[in-house]
Amino acid sequence: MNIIQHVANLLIRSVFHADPASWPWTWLVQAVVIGIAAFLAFAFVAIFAGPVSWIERRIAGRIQSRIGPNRVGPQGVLQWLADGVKCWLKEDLVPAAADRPLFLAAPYLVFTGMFGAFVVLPFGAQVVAADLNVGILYLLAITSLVVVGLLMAGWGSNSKWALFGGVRSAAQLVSYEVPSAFSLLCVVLLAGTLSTQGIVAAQGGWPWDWFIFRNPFMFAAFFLYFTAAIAEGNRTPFDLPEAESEIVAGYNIEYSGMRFLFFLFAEWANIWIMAAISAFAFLGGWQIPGIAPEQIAATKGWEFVGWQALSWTIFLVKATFLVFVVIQIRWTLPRLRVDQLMITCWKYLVPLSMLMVLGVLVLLALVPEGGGADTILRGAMVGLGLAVVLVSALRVRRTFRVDREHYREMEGRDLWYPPYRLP
Amino acid sequence: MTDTPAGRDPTAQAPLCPTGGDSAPLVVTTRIDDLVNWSRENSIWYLLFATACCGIELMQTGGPRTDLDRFGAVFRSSPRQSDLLIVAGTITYKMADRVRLIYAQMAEPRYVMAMGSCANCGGLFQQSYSVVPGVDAIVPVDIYLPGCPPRPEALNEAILRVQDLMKSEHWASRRQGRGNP
Amino acid sequence: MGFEFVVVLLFLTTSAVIVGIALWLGRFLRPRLPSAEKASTYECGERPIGSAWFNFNPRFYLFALVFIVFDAEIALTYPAAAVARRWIAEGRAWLVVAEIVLFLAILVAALAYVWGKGELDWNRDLAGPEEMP
Amino acid sequence: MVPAVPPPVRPNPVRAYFGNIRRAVSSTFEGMTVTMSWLFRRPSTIQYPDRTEKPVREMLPETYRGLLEVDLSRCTACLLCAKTCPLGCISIETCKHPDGAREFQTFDIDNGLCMFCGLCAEACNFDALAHTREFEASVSSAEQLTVRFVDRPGRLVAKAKDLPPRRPRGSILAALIPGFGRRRRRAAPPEPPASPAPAPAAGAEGPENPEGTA
Repeated sequence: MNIIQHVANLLIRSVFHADPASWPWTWLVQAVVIGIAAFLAFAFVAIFAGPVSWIERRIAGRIQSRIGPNRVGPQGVLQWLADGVKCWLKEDLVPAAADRPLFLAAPYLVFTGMFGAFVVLPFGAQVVAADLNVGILYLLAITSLVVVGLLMAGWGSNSKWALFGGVRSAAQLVSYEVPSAFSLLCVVLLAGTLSTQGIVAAQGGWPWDWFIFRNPFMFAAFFLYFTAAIAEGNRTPFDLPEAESEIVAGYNIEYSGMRFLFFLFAEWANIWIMAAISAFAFLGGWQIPGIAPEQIAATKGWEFVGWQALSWTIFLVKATFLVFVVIQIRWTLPRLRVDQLMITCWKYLVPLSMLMVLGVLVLLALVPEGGGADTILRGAMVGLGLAVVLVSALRVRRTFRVDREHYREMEGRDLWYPPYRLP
Repeated sequence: MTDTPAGRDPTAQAPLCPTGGDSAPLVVTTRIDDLVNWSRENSIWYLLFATACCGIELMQTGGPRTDLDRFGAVFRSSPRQSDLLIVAGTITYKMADRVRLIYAQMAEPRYVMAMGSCANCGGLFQQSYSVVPGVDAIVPVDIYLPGCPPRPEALNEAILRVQDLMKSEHWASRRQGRGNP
Repeated sequence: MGFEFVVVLLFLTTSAVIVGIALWLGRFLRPRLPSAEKASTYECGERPIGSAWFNFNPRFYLFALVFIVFDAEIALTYPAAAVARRWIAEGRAWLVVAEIVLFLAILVAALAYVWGKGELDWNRDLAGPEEMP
Repeated sequence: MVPAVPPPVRPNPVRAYFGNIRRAVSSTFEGMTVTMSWLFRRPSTIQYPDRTEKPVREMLPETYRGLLEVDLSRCTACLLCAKTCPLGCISIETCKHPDGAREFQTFDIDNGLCMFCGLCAEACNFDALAHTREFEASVSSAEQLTVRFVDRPGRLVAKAKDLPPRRPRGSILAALIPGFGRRRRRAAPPEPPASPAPAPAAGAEGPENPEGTA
């Protein structure tokens, strides 16, 4: 039974002292509860998307050896609020030449497409707004609504820059839909269900239970999905729809004030969504190590709430870590050219992700789950994951040390500006 | 200090946006003003508009040493989304029409800063047949920043002065705007 | 299951309503000073020449077509993938493997065809080199 | 006939394909580690205006040419600076007194026009006109761009024989324009024990009696 029905029934029993099954106003209470849930989700998006923009600017600052916003509130945490209020109070312009209905409707579609994905995201044990049995298909479908919105914005603006931004984004998003769908197909093969909660339930709390470490093909599929997801979120290095050097601001060039803010809003929230999808499809979602979901469901009272909170935290930590990776990729890699973008998708990601589907399928048929070969594969993949983490940590340390030597050399020099800051 | 130009004293400046004096300063209005001005002054998105060497300093100001992002000031490439037009460089008569159009296409509230001698009064090219002697002839300028070109820190200070300008405004009167050029 | 889709519908409605309310409330707060120049299309300070609704590169169209083929195939593969695990457990592994491999083979053939025709190269000379002046 | 340039070697397409994948992965990995290492370093930003160890003005190089200032007590009104200026941003007017001395009418420097080339300061024989290290000069109206150095009527032109010592650079501008040191007052040192006071509070007490030098 759905958590929303649970809450509604609880309300009806405790507040109205009626039987939910026969009471005539059950549907109304349920609708109100859904509305509250949607509003909570919106609050989550707002509260998340705002600070993420601040975090991104701070991280970008550190990567570029500057600071980033640090004046508004303590360390600048309220920067997003200032930006939001200012954009809200800014004039709203509609070009005279624009296709007015399309132009005005585009932010709605973009925002709705982004927001609809939150319905099926499994935040914690039993906590999902609607556990659709076609969850993954629904995710792929509803996020495509963003493409329609961007295309409408680009076409409706009647500006050459916006038009090219719009069609580029459409071409890019539909192209990268293919490898991301193939990568998620691997997950569906392993989980045997399309429901998002089912996918999480098919994994476990420990890393060797995660799908990413199931076999080498899943390991590769994770990175393929992550790349495609970055491209679908219009993030650098795939942010061609808004490449300033070529098409000024892309599809949103004619938008000002609040309407523009909704595009930004959807962009930030999209990072979160793709990180969350990667987290629940490949990284075990909210699964708590050592505790089976059935054990959580069996607990009562505050213990239940405690486990719930823990599962939420685990999911949020995983997703936030991936958000951080996305941000770091943005400030690391240069933007691709449009032909490189298409070649990357169709000549590299699509064949490779097909190969991964085939590999996962063959391994699924040949290697029985829980057998010796399965254990060896999982162990090897966890080892590989650890090795990647370790090697990257060592590389970071080496880069850091080499540069510190350079800084040390500069330290004694007589410079008119303050000497280089030592790391 | 009778003869000294007292104009630089911020306290001596006339109120930039007369309220019309029709109502007593209500607490609520002040609070709204505080919030609105706070959000505006901490989120100055400036337009990428650089025509000459001042543009190099403008880019430099966004760089690591003088990080404008600390004040929430980032560049936007579309005038629809930017609050501040920094005219950074020489404006020729041919360019003047573009500057005016770009200013016209900015969304209210909008501010203009003339950066460097060329934008202030034509500067080095004042006698030239092709250079506009001062960008204030074509768009209303809020802040003049001398320098040829100004240091990044000087631009930073000018941004702070734009913040002061925003602080002194009233939301209700700013809503009427200052008209189109 | 119907209830789940009601939830989806209400979520989507709520988000649209939130956007609408935010924009509608802003109408009373934001300045509004329209002018003919302000409503003109921004083209980096130039006055726009003609409409932006013109013919653009047909590459976009080709990619859209290729995508539709792929996406339809993938959507059809998902149900097969969802039952793959159960069928393998039931001992009908060959059936589901053959089914998905068939789907993949169609796509590989399509991709190979498109690739071989050079349709995946963005910078393709549509007129052909010898017809260029 | 052997071609002078050998035909380009075409790489094996299959090897090139997998080589591309390998390079994409390795270069992304390399880049990620580099940017990650930057997260552990201190940013090199100088937090103008108020979070610097010392005012930015004092960090500028010796040869930095900031706003012009003139010490009228050393100025003989020889007009060399005005004639040297390529732009004519210095305007000096004097008039004769009945007793033979000369009196300043105007000594204006148009900062908006000035291009900070330093020719006028070089031409000045008495070290009266000099560049300071002030750069905080943004104003909100075009008239304020001109700095008028004649602070009171009846200011006499100095005689080259007996010149008072040059007042410290920047002090004249600071005294002349009360709002000028605004940013300086905000520039407080982050930790108090190092320096006793933020700065000699220019302009905080208003102009400190310019007549004393006449």
